[in-house]
Amino acid sequence: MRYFPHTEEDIRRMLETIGVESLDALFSGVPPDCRSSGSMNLPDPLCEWELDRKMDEMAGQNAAVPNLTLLLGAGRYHHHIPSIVPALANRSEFLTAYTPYQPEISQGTLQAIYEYQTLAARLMGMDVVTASHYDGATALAESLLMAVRKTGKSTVVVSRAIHPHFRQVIQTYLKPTGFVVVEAGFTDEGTTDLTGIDWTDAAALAVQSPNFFGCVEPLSRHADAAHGTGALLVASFTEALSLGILKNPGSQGADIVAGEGQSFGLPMGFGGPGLGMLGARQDLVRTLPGRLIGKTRDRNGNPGFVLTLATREQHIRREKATSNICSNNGHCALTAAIYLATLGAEGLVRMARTNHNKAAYLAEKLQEIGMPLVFSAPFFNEFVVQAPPRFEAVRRTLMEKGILAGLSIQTHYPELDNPYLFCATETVSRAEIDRFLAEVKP
Amino acid sequence: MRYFPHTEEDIRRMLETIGVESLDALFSGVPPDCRSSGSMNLPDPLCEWELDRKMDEMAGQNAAVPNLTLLLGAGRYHHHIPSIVPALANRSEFLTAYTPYQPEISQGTLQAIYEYQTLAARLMGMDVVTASHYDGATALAESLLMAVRKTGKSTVVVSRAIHPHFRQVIQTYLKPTGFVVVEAGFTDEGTTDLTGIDWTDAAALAVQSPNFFGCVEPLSRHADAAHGTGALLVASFTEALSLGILKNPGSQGADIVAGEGQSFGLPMGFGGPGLGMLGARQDLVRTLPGRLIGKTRDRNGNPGFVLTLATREQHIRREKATSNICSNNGHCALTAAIYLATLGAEGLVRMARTNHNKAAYLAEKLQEIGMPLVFSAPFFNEFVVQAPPRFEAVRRTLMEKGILAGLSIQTHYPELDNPYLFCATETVSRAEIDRFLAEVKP
Amino acid sequence: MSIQMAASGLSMNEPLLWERGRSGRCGVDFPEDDVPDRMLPDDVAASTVPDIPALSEIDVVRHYTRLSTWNFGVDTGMYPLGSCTMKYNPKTNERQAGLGGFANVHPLVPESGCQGVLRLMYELEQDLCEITGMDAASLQPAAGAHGELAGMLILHAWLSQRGETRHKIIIPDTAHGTNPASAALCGFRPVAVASGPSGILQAETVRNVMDEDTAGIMITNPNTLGLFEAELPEICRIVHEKGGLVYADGANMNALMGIVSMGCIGVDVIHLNLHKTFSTPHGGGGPGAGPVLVKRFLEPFLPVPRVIQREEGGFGLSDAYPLSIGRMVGFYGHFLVCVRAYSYIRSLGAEGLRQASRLAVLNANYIRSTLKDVYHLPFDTPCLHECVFSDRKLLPYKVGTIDVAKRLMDYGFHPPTIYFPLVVPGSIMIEPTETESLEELDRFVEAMRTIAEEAERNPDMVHAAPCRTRVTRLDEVEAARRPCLAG
Amino acid sequence: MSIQMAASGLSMNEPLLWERGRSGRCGVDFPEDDVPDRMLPDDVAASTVPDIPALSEIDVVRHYTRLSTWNFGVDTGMYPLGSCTMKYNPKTNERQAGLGGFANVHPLVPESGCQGVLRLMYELEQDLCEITGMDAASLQPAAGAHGELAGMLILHAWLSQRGETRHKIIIPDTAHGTNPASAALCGFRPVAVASGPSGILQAETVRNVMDEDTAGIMITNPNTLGLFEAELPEICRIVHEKGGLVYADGANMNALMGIVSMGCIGVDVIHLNLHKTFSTPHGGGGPGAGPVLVKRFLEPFLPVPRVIQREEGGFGLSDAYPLSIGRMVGFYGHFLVCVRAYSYIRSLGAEGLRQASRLAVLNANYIRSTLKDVYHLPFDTPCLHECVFSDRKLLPYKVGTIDVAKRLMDYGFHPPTIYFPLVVPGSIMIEPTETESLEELDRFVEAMRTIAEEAERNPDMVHAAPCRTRVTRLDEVEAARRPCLAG
Ligand SMILES: Cc1ncc(COP(=O)(O)O)c(C=O)c1O
Ligand SMILES: Cc1ncc(COP(=O)(O)O)c(C=O)c1O
Repeated sequence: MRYFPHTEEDIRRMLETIGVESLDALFSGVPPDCRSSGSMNLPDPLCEWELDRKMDEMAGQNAAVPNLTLLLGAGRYHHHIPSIVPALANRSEFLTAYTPYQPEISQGTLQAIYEYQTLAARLMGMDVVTASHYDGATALAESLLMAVRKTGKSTVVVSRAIHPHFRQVIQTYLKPTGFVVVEAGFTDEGTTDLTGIDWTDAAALAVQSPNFFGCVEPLSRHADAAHGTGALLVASFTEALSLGILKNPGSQGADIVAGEGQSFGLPMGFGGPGLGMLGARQDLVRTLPGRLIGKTRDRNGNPGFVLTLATREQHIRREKATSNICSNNGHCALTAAIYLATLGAEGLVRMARTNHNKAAYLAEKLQEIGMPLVFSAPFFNEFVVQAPPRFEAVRRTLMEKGILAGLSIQTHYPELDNPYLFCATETVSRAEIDRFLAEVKP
Repeated sequence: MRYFPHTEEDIRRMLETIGVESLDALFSGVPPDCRSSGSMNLPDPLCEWELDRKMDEMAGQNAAVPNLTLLLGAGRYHHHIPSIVPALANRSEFLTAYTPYQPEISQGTLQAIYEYQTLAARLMGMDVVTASHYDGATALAESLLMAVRKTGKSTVVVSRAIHPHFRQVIQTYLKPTGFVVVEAGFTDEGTTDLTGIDWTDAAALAVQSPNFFGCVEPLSRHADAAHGTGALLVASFTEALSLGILKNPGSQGADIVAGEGQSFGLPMGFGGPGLGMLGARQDLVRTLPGRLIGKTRDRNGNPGFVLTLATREQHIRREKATSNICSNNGHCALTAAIYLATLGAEGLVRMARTNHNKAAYLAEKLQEIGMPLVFSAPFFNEFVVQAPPRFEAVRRTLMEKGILAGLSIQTHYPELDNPYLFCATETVSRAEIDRFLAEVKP
Repeated sequence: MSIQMAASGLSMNEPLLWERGRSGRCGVDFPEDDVPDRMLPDDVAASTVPDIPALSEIDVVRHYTRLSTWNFGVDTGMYPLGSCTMKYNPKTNERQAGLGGFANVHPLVPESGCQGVLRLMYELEQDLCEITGMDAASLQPAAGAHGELAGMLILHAWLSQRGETRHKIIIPDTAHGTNPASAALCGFRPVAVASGPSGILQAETVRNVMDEDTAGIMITNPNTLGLFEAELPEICRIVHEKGGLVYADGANMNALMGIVSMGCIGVDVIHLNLHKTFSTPHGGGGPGAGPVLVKRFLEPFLPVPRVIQREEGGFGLSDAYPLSIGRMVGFYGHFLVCVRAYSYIRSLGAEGLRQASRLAVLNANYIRSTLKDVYHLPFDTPCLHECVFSDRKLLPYKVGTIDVAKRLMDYGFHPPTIYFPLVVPGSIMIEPTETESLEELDRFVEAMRTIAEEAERNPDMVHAAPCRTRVTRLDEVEAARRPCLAG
Repeated sequence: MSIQMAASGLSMNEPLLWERGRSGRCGVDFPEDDVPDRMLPDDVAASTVPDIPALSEIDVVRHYTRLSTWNFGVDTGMYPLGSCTMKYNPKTNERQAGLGGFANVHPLVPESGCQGVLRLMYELEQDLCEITGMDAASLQPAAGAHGELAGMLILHAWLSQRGETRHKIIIPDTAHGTNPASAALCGFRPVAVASGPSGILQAETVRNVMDEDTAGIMITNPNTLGLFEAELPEICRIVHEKGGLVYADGANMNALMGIVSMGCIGVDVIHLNLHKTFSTPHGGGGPGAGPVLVKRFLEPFLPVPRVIQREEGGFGLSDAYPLSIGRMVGFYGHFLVCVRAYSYIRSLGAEGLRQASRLAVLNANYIRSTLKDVYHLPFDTPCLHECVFSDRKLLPYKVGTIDVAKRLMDYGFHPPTIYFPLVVPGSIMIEPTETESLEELDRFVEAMRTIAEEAERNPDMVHAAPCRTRVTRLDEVEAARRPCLAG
């Protein structure tokens, strides 16, 4: 096996040095009744070219962009990934390193993630952003636990306009410890409706903006409402690119921001890995879950970076830690930083604006052919339309023509009438949109 | 444009420093009558995702492995390229460096090419191998010029069993200076026939082994014949992998070896770039064309490597240089070295043997269905069969089924009867061969 | 001393990203607009441009290329970080994960459009079951700790379904910090138990604390001392008898593939770290993947959606598991990490995986044998995948574990894990993995022996280490005292 | 002095490949044989195994990863190697060249199976014609020197076809060494002519030597002093009048894209260096590509096979050019290099290419302007893509060009081209290219100025340079005296 450097002779010499007879004898600490009897039942090993062929074949069984025209987002977005992004992120010094426990030989990762923390903090309008979390959903769930810890209260108000999967993850995290999740509905405009909410013991209000319907939430108003009751405002997002042109959540009063950064240079990858972006105001730093990188100096006074504030973490505090998280999605954070550096301020704005324009075009044209917008609030690159009954059948046939357009969100929102969530990004051309429209035009 | 770092402000400041008014004013040294009038007529620029799409489309218009089952060689061979080979060769420190003129910051390239020279010399049985040449054909042509220079004679004897393209390149190189090319035919066994050759003023005999028919040449005998007349034996090859199991050319008396190294980890790439491997006996070193890397020491006595024996080269000797070559195919040599290091002795032998076995199987089976071998000499992974008249029609239909099998060599060898050159490498499975056979079985 | 120090070479300087930026630059080009410009209303649109530095493409390339050279990875050299299984990360795995047909698949594509993806997930689950001796798996957990959390949630849900509430969980003192933290997230109070004199947990100890208010035990096997928990079968019986469950932290599975079937010896739930045992790159801090595996009776509690084989053929995703703990992540886990692990398992096969474990154990024991005369070995028994020394013999010279670690850098090695496990003061936890060659081990041993000598003869030199790196020791205290977490 | 030296950092040692090898290792795995084993006869089969070192996969990975870190590339930092146009090599080009549909195409696939390839080649030829103002092109030449050879062969063939034999060719003294060497390969005897006092060739000089035994002139434009050959139109007239042809070495085309049409000013044949002007990576010594382009009347002489557009649509390859100089390479040239150049041209378009040239010239003049007070500038006129200084002002301190070059490394820069062109003693030839930013240029200028000061104040320090690199100056004399060319 090409990954093993041991020659027969090496093994013999090593066993001799150790003073055992055979490889099997190394396992003398394993009682006989714990040993496996037979050998594992796994497919025969493949040499590299057989493996390539097998994987090509399996990969070929999936509908993937660019062969697919994608007018669908809902938590994963198809954005162009500049070729330099993976080329740099995959430099083996970055890719094959562990968490930077030894700063003297990890300054590459450390500076890069410190830069990520900084860029992310600026975009989200936060003081501090962690070195990453698993994904937007788990970041959001953990940020609610943070709010609970910080406020000492035990209820969280969660908008129904948050991505349904995110809400499910919140349930998973909060259920066993008995924290209560109160759901808030949404208005005709498509944003979170706080009327009639019972704020008793509310630690936080969680909203997403742009929300699952694509609508931009009035965060300032939500902040006022939450703060008025002593709750924190936790703002989430699934489409990080929107941070390029929307008012940032921090500037509108969010206390914690927890969202998904996949749009920043990560492939959709059937949903993972993504990037959990988690930031907070300065006074919440010591309740943040996960790793933080800080600036310091070496013995010669040269600047350098280290993992810091470890006393929040599990390896020091064990069950009293702010979270159990250990490995995070650091490489995804590195990737996001490279992506942001590549776009720069101007590129980010232009990219965001292009996304908005494409989506606006699609929305206008759908409206023209009888699929009206369901909500009236401004949207970024996603929106919900009410489709005619026959649309589902057409949509299915489109898959064969290489178009995946819209997602029915009926099951999640039974009160809406045949609602479909659409998305358009910079990668889809007007010609492609028009081709799709021609297919669905009645 | 993302490749230009100049802001408007930068340009202004720089022009000011230089003391000119505008960018156009920088071209004051270009007389007005030399300036282009209009702008160039080129397609509009594409952003990266448009470019990706365009290139995907153009790439998609070609029949490429692994979608194609390839039973064809004739100078380019489909071998598996281990994933580590491009991953390492494309490390940007290797890829974006120039020729290592400044050894103190080029030791990576220098040691790697020194190692290539060493491995190649061992494989070819030569004392010295150059840092690379453009490809096998040009290496062969230049080695004949070497022989002419060394011997002071002006005729070269060239086997007709050498790849026709290689012979054409020899013509191109030798024609203008009036050197005479005498062609030698081939025997029924399929190897070079030296009977009746006029050796007057012969500087060299050039043969290829395995030759264009796939047959292994009796190099020792050819060496005796050449040396007997004072000519040098120049041995060529197009399938470098054969060096893994065949007696090496040096051990059989070759004075110069000049062949193609594409099989060592380079993609077929529609024929280029490849790797010209060019080696010689020690006494011919100073007549070698192209770059050589040698071992030396630094001021602290540490070992290191430098470009050496530059006095043979054009930048020192100008018109008296041993060649005009400057940039060579260094990155291809690096790639070949990585490939060889990956295989190692045992892997190389196994790889070569697997190739031979696949080809032998194909040959046996073709024979069974009425396509006899044309030649009787041993072959490596290529061979010529006589096909029935209807084969060409079948072969065409096979292309649609994703099989490219055999090459008609009739035009190059009108004296043969419907001859087809076949090849099989390690990447083709028995099942694929059988599928092909089933298609062509009468 | 034959060991040579690493050399020092040119190391490029590189400022912070925003010190490089210059307004007017951009590393991406845009096509001409093909749709009309539509402004967002002022009340939602930002009035200023975000403060992101502007660079040209080459600036970005140089910035990150230079930063990368300040790092040390497995590709750079031996990385014997204990408990982290820093084995070679095969390049072929990267090729497979980079295939467009995997990387560019939307997670909400209809089932017909992701059969290859689902098949891979399904087969990987099966493979992992086979390797651990468990019955069912979920690939959702995003890392080891997340797998632990999934496991704890499963314990919790199983108890709830039985109408039980238990408040405690037994966790040995050798456990990784994530274990108590994960348990705490589910409201379990960890009961720390001490391992016995030979470094393993004694059944007796468990018997003494296991009761009806205890949900079960979380036990790492092999444990973080690199030792097999030989009394685990008995421990399982004890825990089961009291109505508890046994959770195994399988992060150290690299010692036992094909050797021990965790399922057969009584484990009910286990998680694996694909980024350790199954060779996926750690990426300087993740993403990893921490699949959770269970015995049949716990299958209903696994996270949803689950990958299922449809009766009519093909694969699907199903939410129809009412007892499920729910969803652990936004979609289905770190699929692209799973592709790499699948690629690894398919490349090795059963015999290859078993051999990986045997050689990993061989390497660890070789280091144990060749260093134990100069470094204190708290538990002098054959180890499995790693061996744990301490700095006790160096303390007379005022040289500690941290100094040894830093000095190793000068010899071109990544340091081992230090000061963990906590049960060994000044621990030096060395996990070479199977992909290190004998020569590399010998060089490492030589470096360690040299450092021990240096500690005696020239402790100041060791205190001053590292001297070859571009920065010297960094002030971590200051960093924590006055945190500067953003520029 | 504000300029900071580069740092020194950890640089891993790495032995020669064969010192790493150990019989029994192998970096590749094989499938089970699915066909019978067939031995080759003893008289052709080697009786021993080739002497190639055996390594496991990780050994190979570490060997080359470490070696790579001893190198300096454009991605590492500024690489102002004159005459080499070391501009940024876009990563997107690598993506395109790596596409299976290009990389894995056999060169003898039937035309129907390579339409994308042929279209790319055809369009690239057209683009290059447009950029140079020529009429027809061949992508076959494998590098710049090979393009020159193709050009010389075309001159030779054209003369032959007219029944002429001419023995001489005019080559200015500023020419790159490849020019006389290429001419010599075709049997032409170079007649060296001196450039005039302002660094360009005077028409008068050509008039004096051009005769009926002279095939023409080989002239580099802009020349290697970075100057436009302003008298070229007149020179062309003179050469043409005497029945000769004008060959332009277009390796420096990066100065003139969209600015000067070489065809319009009288050039008959030109070659381009795709690995310079068109951003393809140099790879530490190639592969490059040196397409040759000609005026219509010389088209019949271009190398075969040629890419043609078929009347019935689609593209093909044709050998039907009886006057052709023949084949230059085994197949059709460095196709995968052509893919990169095509990708570059399509990314920039006409305006982008023109801007590249303008900015390249801007950068060179900026360096010229900011250094000329401290370094001797032999030709103090505005330059094009590069500027040439000399060490004259440093000689009083016994500091020469070589010392400046080596000292630049300590400041983190690749040195410029040195001691070329030959017409300037101790020349320092600086070609920044358009992809260097103002800040980078400023740092470079600062480093150069600092070195000039150091030369005066502390020449020993400059003589001792480089001090940051892992090796110091290497003994090239010894290397040549006792060549050790294989291990
Ligand atoms: C024994 C053990 N368990 C759990 C973990 C946590 O794994 P992760 O970092 O993937 O969350 C680790 C990681 O260091 C570990 O060593
Ligand atoms: C002016 C000039 N002409 C020709 C060449 C030769 O090009 P190549 O190295 O590609 O053969 C060079 C390369 O340095 C050059 O600078």
